[in-house]
Amino acid sequence: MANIHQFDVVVVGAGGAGLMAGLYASRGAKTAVISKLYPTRSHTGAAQGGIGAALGNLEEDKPEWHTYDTVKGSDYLGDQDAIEFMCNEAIDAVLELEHMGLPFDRTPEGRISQRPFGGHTNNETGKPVRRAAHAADRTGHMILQTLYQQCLKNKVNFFDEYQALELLIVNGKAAGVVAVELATGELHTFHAKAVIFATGGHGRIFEVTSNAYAYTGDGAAMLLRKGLPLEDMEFFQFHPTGIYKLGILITEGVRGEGGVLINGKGERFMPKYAPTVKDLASRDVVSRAIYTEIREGRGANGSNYVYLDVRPESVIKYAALDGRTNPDGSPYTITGEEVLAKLPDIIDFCRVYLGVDPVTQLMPIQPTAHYTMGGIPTNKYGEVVIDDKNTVFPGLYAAGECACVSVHGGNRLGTNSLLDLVVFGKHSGIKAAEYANQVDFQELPGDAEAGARSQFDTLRNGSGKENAFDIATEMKKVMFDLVGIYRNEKDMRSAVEKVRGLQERFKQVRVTDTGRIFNTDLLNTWELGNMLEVAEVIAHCALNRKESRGGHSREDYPERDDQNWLKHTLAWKKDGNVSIGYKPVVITKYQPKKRVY
Amino acid sequence: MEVTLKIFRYNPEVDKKWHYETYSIEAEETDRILDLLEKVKGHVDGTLSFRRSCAHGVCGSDALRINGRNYLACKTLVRDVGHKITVEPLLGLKVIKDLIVDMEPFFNNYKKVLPYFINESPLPADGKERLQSPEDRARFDETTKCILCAACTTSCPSYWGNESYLGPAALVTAHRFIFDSRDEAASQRLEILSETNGVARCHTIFNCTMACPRDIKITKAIGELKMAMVTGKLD
Amino acid sequence: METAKPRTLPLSKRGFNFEMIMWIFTRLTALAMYGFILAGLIGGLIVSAQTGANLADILRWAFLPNLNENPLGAYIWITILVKLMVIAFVLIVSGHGVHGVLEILDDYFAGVVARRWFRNGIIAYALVVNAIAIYVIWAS
Amino acid sequence: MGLKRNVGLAVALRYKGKTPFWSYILHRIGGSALFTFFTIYIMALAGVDFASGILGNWLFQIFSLSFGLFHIINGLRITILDLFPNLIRRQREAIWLEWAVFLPLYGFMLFVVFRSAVGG
Ligand SMILES: Cc1cc2nc3c(=O)[nH]c(=O)nc-3n(C[C@H](O)[C@H](O)[C@H](O)COP(=O)(O)OP(=O)(O)OC[C@H]3O[C@@H](n4cnc5c(N)ncnc54)[C@H](O)[C@@H]3O)c2cc1C
Ligand code: HEM
Ligand code: SF4
Ligand code: F3S
Ligand code: FES
Repeated sequence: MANIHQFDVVVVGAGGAGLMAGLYASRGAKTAVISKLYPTRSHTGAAQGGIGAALGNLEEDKPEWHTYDTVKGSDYLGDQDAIEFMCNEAIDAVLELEHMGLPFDRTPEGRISQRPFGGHTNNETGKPVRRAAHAADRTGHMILQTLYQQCLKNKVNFFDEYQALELLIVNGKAAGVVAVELATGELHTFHAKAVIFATGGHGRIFEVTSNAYAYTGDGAAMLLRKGLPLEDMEFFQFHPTGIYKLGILITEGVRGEGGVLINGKGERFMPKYAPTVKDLASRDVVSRAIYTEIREGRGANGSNYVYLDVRPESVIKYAALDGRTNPDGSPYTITGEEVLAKLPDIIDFCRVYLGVDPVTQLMPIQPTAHYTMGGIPTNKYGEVVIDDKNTVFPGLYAAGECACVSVHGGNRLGTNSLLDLVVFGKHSGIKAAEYANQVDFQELPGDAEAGARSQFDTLRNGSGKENAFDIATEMKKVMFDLVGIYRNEKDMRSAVEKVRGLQERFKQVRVTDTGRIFNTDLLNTWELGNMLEVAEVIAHCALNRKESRGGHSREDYPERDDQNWLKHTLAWKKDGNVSIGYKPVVITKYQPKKRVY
Repeated sequence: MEVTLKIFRYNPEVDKKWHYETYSIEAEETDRILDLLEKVKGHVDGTLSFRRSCAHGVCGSDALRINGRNYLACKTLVRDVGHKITVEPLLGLKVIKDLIVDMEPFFNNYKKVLPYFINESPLPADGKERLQSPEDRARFDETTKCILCAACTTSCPSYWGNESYLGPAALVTAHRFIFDSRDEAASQRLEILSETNGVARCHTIFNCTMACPRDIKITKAIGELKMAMVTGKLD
Repeated sequence: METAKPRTLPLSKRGFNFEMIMWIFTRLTALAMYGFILAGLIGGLIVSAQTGANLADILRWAFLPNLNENPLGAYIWITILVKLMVIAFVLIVSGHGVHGVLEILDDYFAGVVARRWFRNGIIAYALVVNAIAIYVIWAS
Repeated sequence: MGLKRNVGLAVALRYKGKTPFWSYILHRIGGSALFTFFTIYIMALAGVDFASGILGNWLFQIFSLSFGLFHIINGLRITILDLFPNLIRRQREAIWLEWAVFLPLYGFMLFVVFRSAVGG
């Protein structure tokens, strides 16, 4: 076929991680970035609250504190060497973004402004620290735009609206990817020496989610199909504050600015669960607290939601109770206009989707599926590693939400994902270019596109007895209800079974659109296949881990069990079954201890 | 409750001309138009094609003409537009299939205004951030909100009349950089904008401002650009 | 921190080309025409005070002065002044209007060649019309 | 590739932007009308009979003067908003004000033209 492109490095995905990788790789090697969405439509653009770095612009802060908070936040499952690496790089990473023109909010001195975020503390006092560098409540949008703009400036080659379908492996080395050009339906082979995956997460497998339609786990599934493992897939983050029913995210920044959670009885309940940092405890803790309130009958209107309150009078009242002060020591206050100025998008979401004005009314919220902690195992240079000895798979890299370095362990702290993208995106780009300059192209097989074509053919030739939309709806419900915030043996067994059943039914699906041009029917169905595969792995790994840690909390094993489970899960798909292995956690300075906020 | 959804359909591989298809579906007042499109695609006709991703108005994928005016389908609820809903692709760009239009001309115009931060001066000696006062930062805050959805450009009669006009979205991006006190290429950008296809083609029609789902006061931003060219003042 | 110094670009660096000159010219001539209309009205009022004309006539003189029927033709300096004013008015109106037409054409025709010809044509037209107008007005 | 659809005036006018799009169209027509009027007027001055004929036609007068009047008033709004972009946030009020000025003047103008057309 004619559509063969040759590049030293191919980056799949153009979100924060992909663009950063593309930018750095293209400085050293001929690079292409392919993305199924226009780059500016990647999900990084949805990130609201901020990017974490111990700049110390408003109060004392140090990378060591950031490291410790992240380790603690991860419930000691994060690899401490990687975490330390990331937190040390954080300061330069944020400054680099500023130098690229990112319009951060400013302090009166003209420096980058920072706000408190869940789980980020001053290690000496235990009080929340201002660490999240932000640009209003659209920090991710600004990062995405800025990186895309810098890529344009540096003339990075983009293939927009090309969806990768299959990773090519030749002689045990990555050799490129096959992608479909959405506008024509034609397959293209990208022949490369190094491939970087930056395809984002898979939060769309859950019913209530803050994630984009595009979050279907393509990257993870593509690797799984090639017999490569995924790491820590049982760890999925539920964000405490999603808009009721819709799941649209209300950033933690709202609580950072002083917002509090209120149950159906009008009581503030977080002090019960996290006496020191209260509403700014880490996300798993707050999500569970909300669920506990709901279960014990204190949901709003007897239903399954609670309220988030950022009305200025409440903020001032509770800030006074908490003894919160401004940097100069005066009591913390806020006005309606300030709320509007600091959280414009949040206010807009509430007005549009709920008809509620947060400056004068309460926001109904419920935990929402949010972030994929697990993913493609990599080391801190973004190189994909495939076993318990961290053996590197030559030529293959991953960064961003699809990767598991692992810096987030059992639970990611807010603001650490954007940081992860920038730091590991950069290093994977550098490494990939370095590698590509040392090796030769692998020879491609005669028909490189055969695999991708046959995947499509299967979807086109099903019996048509089943409807993909129904299968998707059911999967989302099963995953949210049975493998959600609270988990137990019985539910998860039934989830594994049900997902298997859905996979069987999926074989009966037939795509109705037979055309080539923009066949979104075909691609959405293909994505559903990915989601089912990822969902199965998640359910399996979750069932397998018999303890509670971070985002994974089991009613039947409510305690963390460092004796048996202080280890990463690796999961392979072999002959249609999920097989599980383990990998030790890297512990350097911080010995596991009980996690209290 | 039932709504009638009239959707513009065009399949390039079969049709010579476009047509409309009408569907009646169950919906709630608080459903997004995007939800309705998903329902039609999921249950009635899988071939219906449209773009979407974030589903809450921040990615800019699904700008469409709904009841005769540009909106984001995911940020428009049934209660905003009533029970008889017509959905059509954006005007002024070629239709590739159904509701999907060719975005290339739009992004090409965007790329013409040097849409990236330019400052070749040495960094501050301490290696830290370039300082910027909160006031200087606020000066261009509004135009940083753009998500490149194209709702503005495809509602602009001047753009309909002539697609070589850069269009409001590109001008918004130019504004974002020209009024950033840290950027150094304002003059190059103004020269680009002052050409015949630049701001001169804007006749203050306001369609763009009304269409912008991010509430950017686009006409005002363009007005500021014009005055900057005349007076040279950038603050 | 101190807010950064006001940033002002020199004339050569702000993209102040034909297009933008004509843009501001259009606005300024618009204001100038208002000035002339006011001047015309006031002039008309003065005339009416001397000739006892009615409102309709005032407006006619103000907007469609017929120089041959100038009721104050006796004062030569007034005739010259009125002529000069009318010439200035005509020049401004033709500048404004002629460029306006070019603007409309530019809106719908984007070809480089087409635009060049329109521009040339419009300039030629303006020269001819203005020449005729000045001659007629002066000679009348 | 793709289907090209030209956006003609009919489609454009059906765009429900809730904006002063009509003002823009009327302004265009008004500008063109004034331009035509101006051209013919100069020709008439130069003694072209046929031009004076058109100029004397009251239908032509009504046409060009009514659109012209709109152009003049709308032009003032545009000029002010253009020179002070900060005022653009008041643009809705500007439109109301504009019509409030235009309609009485327009009525008065019709009165004058009719009177001179009928009564000489
Ligand atoms: C609502 C919300 C708020 C958040 N707020 C914060 C915050 O305040 N702070 C923080 O640190 N983190 C936050 N996060 C998390 C963070 O934004 C994401 O984890 C991060 O942006 C992921 O970036 P990425 O580059 O890995 O993926 P993305 O930006 O999603 O990019 C994925 C890219 O891969 C492409 N792609 C996917 N599949 C394919 C395929 N098959 N072929 C080709 N291309 C493909 C897509 O087109 C896209 O370009 C938030 C997340 C959400 C959802
Ligand atoms: C006081 C009187 C007038 C005022 C205030 C005025 C104002 C304006 C303004 C502000 C514009 C710019 C519109 C834009 O760019 O969107 C304009 C355009 C125009 N004017 Fe005038 N004008 C006046 C008189 C005239 C006269 C007498 C003529 C005819 C000779 C004329 C012909 C035009 C034309 C043809 C255009 C271009 C139309 C367009 O771009 O839509 N104007 N006018
Ligand atoms: S300015 Fe507004 S309407 Fe235009 S592209 Fe940007 S967000 Fe969309
Ligand atoms: S609609 Fe078009 S003409 Fe100008 S004000 Fe907006 S760009
Ligand atoms: S789907 Fe992202 S803006 Fe509508």
